[in-house]
Amino acid sequence: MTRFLLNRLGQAIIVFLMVSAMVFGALRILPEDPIYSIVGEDSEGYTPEQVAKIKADYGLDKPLPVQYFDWLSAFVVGDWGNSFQNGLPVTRMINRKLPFTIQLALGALVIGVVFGISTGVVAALKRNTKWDAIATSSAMVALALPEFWLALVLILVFSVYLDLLPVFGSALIWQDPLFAIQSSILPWLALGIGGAATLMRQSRSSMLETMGEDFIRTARSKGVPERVVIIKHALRNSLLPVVTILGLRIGRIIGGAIIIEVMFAIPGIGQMSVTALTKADYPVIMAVTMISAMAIIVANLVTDLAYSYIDPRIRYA
Amino acid sequence: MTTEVKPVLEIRDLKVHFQVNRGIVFVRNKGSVKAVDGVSLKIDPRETLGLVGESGSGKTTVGKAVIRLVNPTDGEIDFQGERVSGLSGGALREFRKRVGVVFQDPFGSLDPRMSAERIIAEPLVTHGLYPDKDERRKRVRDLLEIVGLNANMSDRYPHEFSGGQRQRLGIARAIASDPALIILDEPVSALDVSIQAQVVNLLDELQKEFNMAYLFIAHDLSVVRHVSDRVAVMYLGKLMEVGTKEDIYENPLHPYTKALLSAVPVPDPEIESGRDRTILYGDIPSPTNPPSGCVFRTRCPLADEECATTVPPLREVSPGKNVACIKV
Amino acid sequence: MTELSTAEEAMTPRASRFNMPEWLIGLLRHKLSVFGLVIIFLSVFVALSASVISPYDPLQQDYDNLLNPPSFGHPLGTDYVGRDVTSRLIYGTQISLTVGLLSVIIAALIGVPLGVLAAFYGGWIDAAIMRFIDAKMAIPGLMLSMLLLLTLGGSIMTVSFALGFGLSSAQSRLIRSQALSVKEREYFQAARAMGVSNFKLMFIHMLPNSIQPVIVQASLGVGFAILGEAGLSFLGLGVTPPTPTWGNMLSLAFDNLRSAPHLMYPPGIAIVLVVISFSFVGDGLRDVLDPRLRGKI
Amino acid sequence: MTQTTHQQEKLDVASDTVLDVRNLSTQFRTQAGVIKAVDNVSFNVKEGEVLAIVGESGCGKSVSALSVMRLVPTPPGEITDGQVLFGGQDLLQLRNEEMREVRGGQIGMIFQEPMTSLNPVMTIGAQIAESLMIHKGMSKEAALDRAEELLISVGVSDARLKMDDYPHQMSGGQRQRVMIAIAMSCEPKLLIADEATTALDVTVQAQILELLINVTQESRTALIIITHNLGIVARYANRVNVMYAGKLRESGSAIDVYKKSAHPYTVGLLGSVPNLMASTEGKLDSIEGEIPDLSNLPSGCAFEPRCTFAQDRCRTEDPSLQAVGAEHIAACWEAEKVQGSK
Repeated sequence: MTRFLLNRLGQAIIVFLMVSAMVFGALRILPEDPIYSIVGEDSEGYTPEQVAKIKADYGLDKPLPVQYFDWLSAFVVGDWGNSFQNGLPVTRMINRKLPFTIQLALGALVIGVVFGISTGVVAALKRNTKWDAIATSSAMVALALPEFWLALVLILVFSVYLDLLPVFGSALIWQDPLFAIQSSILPWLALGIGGAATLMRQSRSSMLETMGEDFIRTARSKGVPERVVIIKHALRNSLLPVVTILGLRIGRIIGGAIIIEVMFAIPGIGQMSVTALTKADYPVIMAVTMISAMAIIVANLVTDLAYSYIDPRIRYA
Repeated sequence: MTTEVKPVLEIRDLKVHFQVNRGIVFVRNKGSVKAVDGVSLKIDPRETLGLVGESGSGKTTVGKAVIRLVNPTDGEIDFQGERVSGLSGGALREFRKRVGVVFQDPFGSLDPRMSAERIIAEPLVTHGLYPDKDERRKRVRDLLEIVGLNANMSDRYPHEFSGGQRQRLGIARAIASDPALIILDEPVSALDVSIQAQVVNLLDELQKEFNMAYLFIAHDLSVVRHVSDRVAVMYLGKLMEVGTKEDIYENPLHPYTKALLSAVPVPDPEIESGRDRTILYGDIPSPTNPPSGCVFRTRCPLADEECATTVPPLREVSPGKNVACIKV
Repeated sequence: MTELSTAEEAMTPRASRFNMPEWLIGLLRHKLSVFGLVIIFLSVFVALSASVISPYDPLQQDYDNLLNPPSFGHPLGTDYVGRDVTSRLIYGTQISLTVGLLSVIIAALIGVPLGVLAAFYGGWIDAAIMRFIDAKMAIPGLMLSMLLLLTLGGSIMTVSFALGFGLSSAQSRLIRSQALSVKEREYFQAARAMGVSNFKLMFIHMLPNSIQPVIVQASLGVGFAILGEAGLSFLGLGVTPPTPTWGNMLSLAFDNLRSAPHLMYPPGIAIVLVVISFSFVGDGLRDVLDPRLRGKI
Repeated sequence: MTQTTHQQEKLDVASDTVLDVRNLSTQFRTQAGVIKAVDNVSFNVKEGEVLAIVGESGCGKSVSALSVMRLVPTPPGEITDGQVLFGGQDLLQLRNEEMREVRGGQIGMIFQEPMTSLNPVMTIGAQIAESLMIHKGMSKEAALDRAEELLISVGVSDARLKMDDYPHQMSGGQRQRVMIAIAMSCEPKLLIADEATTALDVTVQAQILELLINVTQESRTALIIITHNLGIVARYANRVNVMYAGKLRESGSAIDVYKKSAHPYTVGLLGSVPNLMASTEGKLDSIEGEIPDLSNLPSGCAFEPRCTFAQDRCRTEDPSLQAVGAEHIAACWEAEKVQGSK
């Protein structure tokens, strides 16, 4: 088990290094010169010597591998640099903004898991009934909905027409619980429904598949009541592919969060990344990408662990 | 009759060990599976050698190593007097032309996306035989008739054939390039009893007609007795006993051979009621961790301390009859 | 072999060989797929004949008619600079469909060879390809596309490449796992034992037998790409305005949500309709191509 | 109402008859049409008896067993006719809850695939104990204790350790022992072994069969062995049912069926198996042709296209079962000729 963990950790580190090198390289071929975000739009007043000096100050004149190595060695010790735009330490910006994104992502994840798995299992058990039809077709529609259009519809209905929920403004749940929940419901729904639909479809089909397995027939041949067959024998076995999908969802949620944060004016790192990208603010872009990558890598690790918890065949392999 | 006939296939001290590695970053060698561990066999022209054994015996791996679907760890393989172990590229392809293979699973051994014609023509195309399209088509139709199928079925796809017919297709493909040897890996064990007999009969006819040698790998001892001239018994990667089929079936010497034969029930209630059954205890040990000394000793009724330390060599007890046991 | 398996086998129609008409008939029997196909053909028609059927020039501004609600002259209303929404929607179809199809083709061109190579050779080639894909997947799709677009600039081609590059990971993984199982099949071993060359092994035996789920995935991928393009346009990173796309139309609708809520419906509904059509066709294809799932969905 | 008729029927059943299947028909609705997987089949088993049902794939042997247990997947399967009399009641008339009492409680069943027939995420101990808790109302502790005894009784070494193992940690033979422990845990009156040893190696197969016979003989549990292996039938069965294309074709004592075979299919089947005990040369007496497609059976006798004894009549009229000896029946117009030819 320890060895398994070490191995996965080793893989995770390799993936992390590859991601950082890829993004770092990509950023350096951006047509947008970072000098503009350092000196502001108006660079006319600078002589070429001054520009070169500024570039040197930021280490932008060194060869690319050296720059990368400098960045990496600073990054691992927690020095993530200062934003080109406002000179603030990136870590401080992240500290302030990350909690909003986590709150958004977790809420969406919970909605996805709770709605998705429960409706999926019920649809499988009530296969070919109207409940199954309703659940399956709503999942199909939900999968075709762009998050931002769903958000638009939700805003229109709940905020503009019904005036029940606020559109803008947000708070953290431990600071202002009531307002935090009020202002988060719509973003959570907008971001969570896609996941719910995916998980619904996966858990339905995997439940159906499990119910056709030999060991389910064995359980029935033992006289196990159908309810117990489902809960004790089928559910856990059919969770395996669902867990995989769940791990993959994290990436989608983080991606979706970017748009949702922009729309609902949530001051999270998604919104920050859009500004940083348009301004070629390297340190911020690197930090945001690395945080997302780490979140995804950790999610995959957790998925693997969950897998081995659920399935003894992996645990003892 | 053993006066200097050059054997079709001669295997000397063949070893196939699979490394079991764990991990991608921190690679740890978990030891090796000795799937085949020092097997020597020879097959004469027009002869059928039956290779029997249970799961984990390595019998299938021997066949795969000959045709190089797996790479031997050690040992030599000669085909018609030429060294073929270690061949690669064009020379390997030339050797593969002269050896046919028939696999167990009639559902899995034919590419579902290819018509019968393309399946049978593939070895011809691969080896540049019958380059003329019409001649090739004629050859395919001939082959279909030879294996007892209707030549008009050539544009059908595998799923349109029954299990027995699919196995006939597999045989047609194997004999397409006029091989001197066919490796038959459990060719009938996935078939229904009544179809098995048809395929066994077909194989018998083809061997006589085309003068091929067979390496017949199977676990069904009754079928092996029927088709084989000589029989080799494997257990956990090693040969236990080799001899003519009369040697093996009428006068088995190795305790494993005896137990194996007595474990097979015969379809005759009168004989069965009078047969004594030697039931072996325990499971077949894992090939990752085979017993020391004689690999069979953990289940052997004759085993003692000596068996745990001595690896019994395969020794000739009478001409052509070899046994690997220190107790007989 | 138990007889149940024979019974199951008998349940799948003892249909003739796999060729065009048969799977097409199967697909047509699938009502939702037919619906999807109809919508897709319709939108292809709209896209191709955009210049003929659209009532106005999609870029023509009309400052007398700003943010008009639907009317006889402008069936879907006008936007904040008075452009005709109907015409913009029609022209937007071109962009969405082109980007959707192009992305999937690019995804397949990148993803399929990588997956086949990884599965066929295994070992360090497999490990290297898989870690590369892991790394790609560790960057959220939208962020990856944003990065690529900032590097490459926004045109139909670059947007398609950015989206296709993201989608290719799933294609590689899918075809790799399929190809790995083909590698274990006896017909593959038989071909190897015959001396068939590596190239033929990969492209005559491995690829055709692994491609089915990729085709299904691709038809769903068109939908994903259309959604992705809309998302990028929404953020102002897609195909550069003023070229109308469904995404940037939605972006404008968002800006005018309170004053002109009617603007959000046409592009939104168009996206949902086309995306769902592709997913219906994908599901239909899955049912037709994979008899194992027949009757289950 | 129905209860009383069942009571009367019970009188017709000999006192030591455990299971009496009458005119059972099971069909599958498929896209290719209706498949009569089991067509009007009757048979019975007595206490302590070993009945073998033999046949090739598609003959209906497994479906008849699943029908007895009412485990035929529905849809597409459906039991359309017949009675399954067991312990004085018709199992086909029972409510689902009542049927659950019978399954595992009074009839145990073992399946072919030891790899997939056990739940991969439950420990061996828990899977054995489950039956005991359901049918015997045992507490978890008591059930686990009993499970361990059962494991010992089916010859699993280190039973205590194995209790906490998962199925994938065991060999195929051990798994099949666990299946036997589960099936026998509630002292059933009948045990059905559906190709229970087909997937096992020869030497392990022999162990498992001996174990099956020993545990059932000890408690005089009736045993139905479903197999395609004619050797197993010859070694263990008292009586044999031969099935072909959904129907019972011959039934009788093992000696009668093997030595005085009255159905050409039985003759052909026996001729297809090479003899382990004697050197044979040349051709096997195989049955020509293919096993028929159940959705498209020929009219008349289903075996007619492959039969060497076939007459014109066989093409149109399907023979019913008739006596060809004491306690020996066969469905063939030419039964006498067939028996005489041996």
